[in-house]
Amino acid sequence: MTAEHTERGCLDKDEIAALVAADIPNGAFVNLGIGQPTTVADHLSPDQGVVLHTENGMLGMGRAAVGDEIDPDLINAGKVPVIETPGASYFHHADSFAMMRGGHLDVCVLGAFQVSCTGDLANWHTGAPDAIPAVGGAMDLAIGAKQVFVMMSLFTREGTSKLVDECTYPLTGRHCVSRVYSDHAVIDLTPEGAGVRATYGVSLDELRMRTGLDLMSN
Amino acid sequence: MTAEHTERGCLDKDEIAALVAADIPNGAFVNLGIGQPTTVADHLSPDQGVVLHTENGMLGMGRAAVGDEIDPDLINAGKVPVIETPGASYFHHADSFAMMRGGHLDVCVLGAFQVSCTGDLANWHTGAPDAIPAVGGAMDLAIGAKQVFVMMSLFTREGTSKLVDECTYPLTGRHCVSRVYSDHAVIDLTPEGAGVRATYGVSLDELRMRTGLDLMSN
Amino acid sequence: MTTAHLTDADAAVADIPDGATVLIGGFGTAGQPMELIDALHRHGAKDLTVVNNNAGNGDHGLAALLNTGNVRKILCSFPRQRDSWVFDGLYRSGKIELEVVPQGNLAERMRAAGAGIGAFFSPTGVGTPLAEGKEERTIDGRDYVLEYPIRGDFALVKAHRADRMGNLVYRKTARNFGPVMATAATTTLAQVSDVVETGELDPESIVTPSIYVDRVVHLPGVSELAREGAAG
Amino acid sequence: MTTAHLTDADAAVADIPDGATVLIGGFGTAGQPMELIDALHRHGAKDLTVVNNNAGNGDHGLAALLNTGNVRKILCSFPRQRDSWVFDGLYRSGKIELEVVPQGNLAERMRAAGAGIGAFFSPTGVGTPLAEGKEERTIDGRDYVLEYPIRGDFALVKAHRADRMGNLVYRKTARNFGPVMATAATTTLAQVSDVVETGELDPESIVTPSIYVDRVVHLPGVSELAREGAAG
Repeated sequence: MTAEHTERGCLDKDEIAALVAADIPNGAFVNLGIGQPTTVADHLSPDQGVVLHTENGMLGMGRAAVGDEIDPDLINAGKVPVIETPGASYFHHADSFAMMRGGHLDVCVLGAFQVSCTGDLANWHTGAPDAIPAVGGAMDLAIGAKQVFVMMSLFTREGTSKLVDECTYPLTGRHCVSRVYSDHAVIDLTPEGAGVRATYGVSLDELRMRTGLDLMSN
Repeated sequence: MTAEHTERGCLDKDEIAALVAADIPNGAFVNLGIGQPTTVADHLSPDQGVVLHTENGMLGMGRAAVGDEIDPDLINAGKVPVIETPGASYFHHADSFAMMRGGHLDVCVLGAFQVSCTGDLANWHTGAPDAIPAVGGAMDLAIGAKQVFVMMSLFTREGTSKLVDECTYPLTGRHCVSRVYSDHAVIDLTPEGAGVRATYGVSLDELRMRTGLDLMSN
Repeated sequence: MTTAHLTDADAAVADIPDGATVLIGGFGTAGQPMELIDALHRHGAKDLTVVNNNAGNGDHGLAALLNTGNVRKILCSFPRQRDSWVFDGLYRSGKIELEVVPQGNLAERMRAAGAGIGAFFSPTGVGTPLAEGKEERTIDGRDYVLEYPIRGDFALVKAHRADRMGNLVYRKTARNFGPVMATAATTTLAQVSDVVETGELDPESIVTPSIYVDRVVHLPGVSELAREGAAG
Repeated sequence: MTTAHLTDADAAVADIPDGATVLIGGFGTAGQPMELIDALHRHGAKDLTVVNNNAGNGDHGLAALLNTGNVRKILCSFPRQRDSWVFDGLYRSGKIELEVVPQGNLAERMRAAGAGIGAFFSPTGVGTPLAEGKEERTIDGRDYVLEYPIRGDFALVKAHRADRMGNLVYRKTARNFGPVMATAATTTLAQVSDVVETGELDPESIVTPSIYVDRVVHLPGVSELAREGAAG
């Protein structure tokens, strides 16, 4: 049964990040993508014992470095200086992506332009013909963990659903997203389609109408 | 022109090892196979600065360990305890064989049952139907260096040539041997055939007769 | 997930089921997790597939596991040794299945399993009996055979030292297959002789990060004894 | 063969010919061999193919090399950045060829080159525009695309410290592509800020063995200055 939270408004970004953080299992190895996913780290409690991976070659990444902590040799995938936590380890790029590709991370958290109900992800390219293609680690991250969570607003500024039957933007990966955390709902994605775990500020029926999607109740 | 040393007898094993050692370039990275090839190390001068690789995960392998030097965690591919030389490094099996397969070693020295004039190698299996197959690193070593040298007696005890037009024993590798160092001759092998660099105790013509091979003069 | 710490080898292997594929580290005795192998033998799981460089020596360890008929199939590079009589007997009487794999392909196939590679073209073994029936391809003028990953349900490895978090370092050539097998198995057990607090291992020198280690089995004294024995 | 030691970046790159493929280490500025890139720019080799994670930032380093038209083609994962105006202009005017490669495939393709692997099946990129025209295959129920090695004629990397023999260690996340590129090039140049005597690096902690290092370019003070600059 979907938990419908209609008594409140939709989630803000901070609340989305907190929800994601709460759903990360204790002791999990996690990669937080550049941008909004990075903010999940602020909501992880030390008790969770979550170990952060950064694809540029480190497990045990800590928070952003400040002042004298800043070391140009110690940065995250967004090229922001970070600190090292006890038990950290360094490895080269081939080993780091082997760790992702091999399915050893428990969770990756990513942003998205579009996600399909069966878990296809589009988050690297708007499809604009004059855009310079640049993928970075997006396609590796998309298939790089046991579970891939997407954080996004459910609708574009124009009100179009970013959860879709078929992505119209160029794909980053096929059938790779396990769950979407959005302002209006948390939605599980499987080859059988999208199942809504919870809504925020809208009912499930409203959500079905606004997205035009055949959403199941999970 | 073949250097024909008919004024002397054929080479003994020690002399073969010394010849191989003398032909290893200064500063070369070298893997010496189990058995007779191992004895090449005794003829390498420190001035040559040769660095020995052992496929069980080490560069900079030293001589056999004696007395208190013996450490069960520090062995060569023949499982003999060895010592570490300054500048040595350790790595795991996948990295070690990547180093060989990638062609980074300068020379591998191996033994053989048979070698063909175009460089095919047979050194892992006699073809006896009841033999238990066991290849170890032989096939990896056969293709694991810029140059592969074989050390062997040129004839079996029955007088049959071990250098052949086509190997009758199961192959270890195709077109992989660059040169054979034997008791009777040193012979370069190329896709065009066998060229004799030097003979010992026999003339080139005698060698052609005894092997029945179309040997070129190099 | 969080690495478990145990001091009882029997408890560590107790959930290895019949039919499991078990990767066992070591090259000769260096890096061989002897105590975990003995525990697996006592545990008695049947119908195992074992991956190891060899096929057991003498009557102990892996040889004992073979001898009691617990192993259905072995993948290794070099089964035939001076003292591999247990394996030899089983093989000749058709009681064990053998897949001989060139040592570098064995390592790379496990590396592929750990790295999520579906298959790879290797130049090793081309034109030999061990490539028979395998897909061949010429790429850039060189011949290759297609090799597939070897995955383990469990890996039993021996490292030198672990921290509380499960990061591992090895010792000299005892490193060998350990770090590769740790990446290739669903559940990895590492026997170590020494455990230190998290933060005491140099982050630049950790060979197997804790993400690959499910259980650390702390057996103090084991490797020290072995060393004294051999040196004495 | 024996690793050469130099202190002159210009001399170190002087034999890089027109048309060479040059692998350049670094992720952002971490591990970027800035002085070797600048030397390559002064050297003036033309028609280069460059492999780097990015396509130059600002007006210096790799961007400067692009700007003077020395680079025919670039392989990278992320060319488009806030300050990649030099590349952007060249690309839009059709003056540079671009192959965008997912970052992990980029690393693995160089690893394959160094490891003698002819090609490998990667799950990354399947079903995306970057897999178009590539061979696909389903193995054990998962889809893969076939990826080929990327080999360099030269690699320019930055390490932290070398010994006289040419063994290298890196520093923190500046390790990134360096160890992989060192294996994938015919000739590898490593710029380091520190050189120690052979035997002073711990054999267990050496990341790039000297076999992969042809020239060590000792530029003391460079990385220290960078660190002070950033921290100040």
